[in-house]
Amino acid sequence: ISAPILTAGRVLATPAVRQLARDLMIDIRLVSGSGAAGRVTKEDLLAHQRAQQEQRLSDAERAE
Amino acid sequence: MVVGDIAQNVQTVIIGTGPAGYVAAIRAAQLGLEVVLIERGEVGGICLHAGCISSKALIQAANAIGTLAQATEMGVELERHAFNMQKHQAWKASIQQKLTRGISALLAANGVTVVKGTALFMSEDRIAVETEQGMEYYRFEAGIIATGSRPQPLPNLPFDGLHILSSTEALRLTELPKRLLIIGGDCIGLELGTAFAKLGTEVIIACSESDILQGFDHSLVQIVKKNMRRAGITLLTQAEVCGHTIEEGTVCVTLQQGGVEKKIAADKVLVTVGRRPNTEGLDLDRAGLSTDEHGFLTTDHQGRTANRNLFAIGDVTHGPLLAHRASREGMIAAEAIAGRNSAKDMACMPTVLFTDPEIATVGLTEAEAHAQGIAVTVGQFPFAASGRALTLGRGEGFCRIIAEQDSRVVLGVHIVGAEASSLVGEAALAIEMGATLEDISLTLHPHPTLTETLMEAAADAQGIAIHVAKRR
Amino acid sequence: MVVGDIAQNVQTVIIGTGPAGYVAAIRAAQLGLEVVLIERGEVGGICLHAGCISSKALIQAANAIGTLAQATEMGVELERHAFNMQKHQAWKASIQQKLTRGISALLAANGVTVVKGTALFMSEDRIAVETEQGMEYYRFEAGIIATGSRPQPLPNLPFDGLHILSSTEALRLTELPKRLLIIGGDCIGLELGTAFAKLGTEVIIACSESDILQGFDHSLVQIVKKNMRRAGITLLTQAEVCGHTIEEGTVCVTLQQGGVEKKIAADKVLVTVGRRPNTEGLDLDRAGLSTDEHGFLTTDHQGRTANRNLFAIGDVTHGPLLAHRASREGMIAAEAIAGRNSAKDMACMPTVLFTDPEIATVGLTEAEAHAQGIAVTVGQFPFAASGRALTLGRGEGFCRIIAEQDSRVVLGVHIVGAEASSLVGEAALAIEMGATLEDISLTLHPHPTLTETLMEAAADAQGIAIHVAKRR
Ligand SMILES: Cc1cc2nc3c(=O)[nH]c(=O)nc-3n(C[C@H](O)[C@H](O)[C@H](O)COP(=O)(O)OP(=O)(O)OC[C@H]3O[C@@H](n4cnc5c(N)ncnc54)[C@H](O)[C@@H]3O)c2cc1C
Ligand SMILES: Cc1cc2nc3c(=O)[nH]c(=O)nc-3n(C[C@H](O)[C@H](O)[C@H](O)COP(=O)(O)OP(=O)(O)OC[C@H]3O[C@@H](n4cnc5c(N)ncnc54)[C@H](O)[C@@H]3O)c2cc1C
Repeated sequence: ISAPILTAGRVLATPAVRQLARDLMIDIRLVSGSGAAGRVTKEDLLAHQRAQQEQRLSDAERAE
Repeated sequence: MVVGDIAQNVQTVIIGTGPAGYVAAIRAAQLGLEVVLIERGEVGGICLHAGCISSKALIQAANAIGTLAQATEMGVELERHAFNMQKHQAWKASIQQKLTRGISALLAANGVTVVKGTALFMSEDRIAVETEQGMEYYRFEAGIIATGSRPQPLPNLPFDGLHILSSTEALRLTELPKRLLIIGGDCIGLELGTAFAKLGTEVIIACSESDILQGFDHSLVQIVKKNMRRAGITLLTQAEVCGHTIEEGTVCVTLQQGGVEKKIAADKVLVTVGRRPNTEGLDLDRAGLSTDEHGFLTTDHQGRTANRNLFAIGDVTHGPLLAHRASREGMIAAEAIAGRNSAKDMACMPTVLFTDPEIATVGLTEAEAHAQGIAVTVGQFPFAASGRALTLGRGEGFCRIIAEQDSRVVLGVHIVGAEASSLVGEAALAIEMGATLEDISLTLHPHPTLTETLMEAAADAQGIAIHVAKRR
Repeated sequence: MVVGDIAQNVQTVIIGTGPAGYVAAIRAAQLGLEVVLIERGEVGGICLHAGCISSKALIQAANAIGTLAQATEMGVELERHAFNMQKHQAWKASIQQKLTRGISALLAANGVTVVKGTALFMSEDRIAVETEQGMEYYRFEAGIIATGSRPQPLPNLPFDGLHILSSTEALRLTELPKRLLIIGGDCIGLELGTAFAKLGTEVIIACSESDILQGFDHSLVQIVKKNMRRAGITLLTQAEVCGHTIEEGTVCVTLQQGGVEKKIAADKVLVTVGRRPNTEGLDLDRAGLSTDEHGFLTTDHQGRTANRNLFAIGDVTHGPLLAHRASREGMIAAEAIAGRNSAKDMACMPTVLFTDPEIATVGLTEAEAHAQGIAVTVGQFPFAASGRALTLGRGEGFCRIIAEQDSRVVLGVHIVGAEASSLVGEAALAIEMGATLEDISLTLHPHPTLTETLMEAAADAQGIAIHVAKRR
């Protein structure tokens, strides 16, 4: 009856951060959390996004 | 809306105005979609007219009578009381009317077109609606199936609306039954059974399982069973219905219990053995859809069915039959149709039972955590140690919290006690936020309130509760 | 404990067993400290014997009578009722006894030594305790002052315990007053006034301010005032006491209201114009301490006074006179003494008023946020639109949420309505966790419960509430 959607090894992040990850098209499972108990924060997502962009830039440079 | 040759073209068609459908309609309209919402019955669905709201009205009337007993203890002296079921129905109707009007007004304010009629599919993107004025046809860009569910009958105890009732009919009684036999030990049967018993009906509950409320933690159920006994309810477990006779307004049901036959006579029998999704008659095959063997539709994380433009939400889909699940799925489907990235990614889904006392549970039970191989820490606090609970005359029950052992992240909260339905909001937020035991125990909870039970339970799980003697 | 020449040496001495002192004692003992706890009255302090618990018992009895009126509407037919104050006192005493025994048992289980007597300071690290058996002396490594507060008298309306009462005496009445004049518009006066009015007393509340409940949001107060009027309470604002006479068991109080004199006769007068810290008679100067002009002690983020080994907690210190503040300061002081880095770093301190309906507020009000120069977004949801509130017969009130405009971080929640005292737990946790509006609105809240009001208010603040018509 009760519906535990919680599973072992879930990513800890607040509902708003989870939504932001989807909006930024980030797979939140790949983001390391800096918050308490390893919680992924909004800042972690933004940092991850920046890192991704830099990675893409340097990949593009290398390709040139 | 553009009127086409045969079918009117419309962006979004939604079938059903229960908490799934009307919420989806409002959300879709908020997001700028043009919405046609179809309903064959009354706006508001089962939830409003024969479910959550109507049952809670009856339960509250019964609780008011329960309060009288507590009031006596508190110094309030009372003379006789009686229950006028007709007056009750009038009161309930006034609430339902208020809420129905409210929803209709919201739908109108958001520009949703409501069509009265029964919908069925013509093709993958077309439906027909049988209205009083004849058939109407709509071609849609996206459709949502939110047709809900109805009571499941027992083959050898079919509903007759007079003696053998579904919950819908039981909630419409205009006279209190003298003797009520309830078949089924799920929450609907227990909620109604407890209410009728408090109102003065002699109630017998028979279920086929080894105990009522399968799936709930045993210790929560124990507290409720104690109050059921106090209310004079007889509970028969592992009892199977073999047959029945109806004579002179009395139903006599034969039950088989551990090889022994038992005959129970009652003026009404309420059968609550589950619900069945309303998916037949929709001609789903023409929309390219098929259901599972029980009639439920399978959907993805946004509510999308096998037909990419068709969504299904609420009681017609797999999952607990709960109004808040229905509404949330409605929002998510509407947002998905509007192109948003919403998803059913809830960490937990609270369940509340309006038994006596209330049960509210969210997240994992200890057993579920063990089954997933998670090592847990458990804390508990009894309502008997809460000053607020005692001054409410409601010292029974407890609040239990379950956290992952190492991280102390809260995994589940299970409350049985007064106002559990209001206390569970904090528990649900804690789980969604990824709160730890410390987050809860360090949060200042006001005194004297029942919210302290969760704080103390969280402290207890850390071995630092103030109002619990050391047990480690 | 080592018995010294004159004074026994002890690690920690705590004076007062209210929610500040006894909690500090248990926490200190949990952390391995040896604790002597001194109490001149009963274990449990004001909170248990003449405050939170006793007032809530009376309020609950009154609410039970309030429920009767709602029950009638719901279909429950009742004959006459009466209130037996003696029976009520017996019931209340049984609760107090249960809780007092509970606390004593917890203190014993934790190995705390309780000494009955009145403490005063001899020096910076020594106290004397006047017990029935004579004087006892203790030299302590750390001490905690938790001596609480007592009712503030009005110079021209001094307490006589018979006609002019403090809250303590009003709560001990064994007969319901026929006519009760309450001087003071703070929460204590309002809570008791509302309860007495519902129980059948004719209540007049006179306050010197322009309105009751100064500091609370005006719109919250309006809801409560409406129900006060319904309960037959007369409210006089900007009324100053000029004098009084007592004749044949009737007090006649002269009030000055806008230049006009008004005489009010009543059989009892309750004066609730604040409380005064119990710091006189402690010979604080010998401990190297002095109080402010009102008698309060100043402390740091851990509760430490100017004397590094002495802490002060609860009502004797600056801050709201609330039991949960007292208890939390008790924990923090105990932890500080045990060498921990605990601190009073709460983001918020909830306040609950057991008025009708209850008010629960936590965090900033709109006005406070503006005063701090914070741009805010506000959302609100009326209980009249909550199905659960309507089935409870409690459709009055609202839930308001205030968030920082850009970040959407929740800054304050203000609830007036049924079970507000239970709903505020979630709000407090939200603020402590730094939750945003989305975090709350995306958390699944069960239907039909009052927790939905917070979810909808959070959605409203984002302009996406389902059950609120668009107002933007
Ligand atoms: C007695 C009782 C008590 C309950 N208590 C609770 C509770 O406390 N908490 C809780 O969360 N849940 C409770 N539930 C469950 C809750 O009512 C359901 O989960 C909820 O109503 C499901 O919403 P829905 O929108 O999916 O379907 P429904 O509410 O069933 O609405 C479906 C709507 O679709 C319409 N419809 C169906 N087929 C068609 C068609 N072909 N054309 C047009 N219209 C159609 C129906 O007329 C109906 O109005 C209770 C249920 C019952 C029976
Ligand atoms: C009518 C009323 C209703 C209230 N309702 C609420 C409410 O709903 N919620 C809330 O949070 N707060 C409420 N309060 C306030 C709450 O009761 C106080 O904030 C709380 O009791 C403070 O706790 P304390 O431990 O600091 O002091 P106290 O509870 O006052 O305890 C101090 C103790 O110290 C003892 N003592 C004093 N001097 C000495 C001495 N020299 N030697 C030995 N012992 C001594 C006293 O006998 C007493 O037992 C209410 C108060 C009143 C009066």
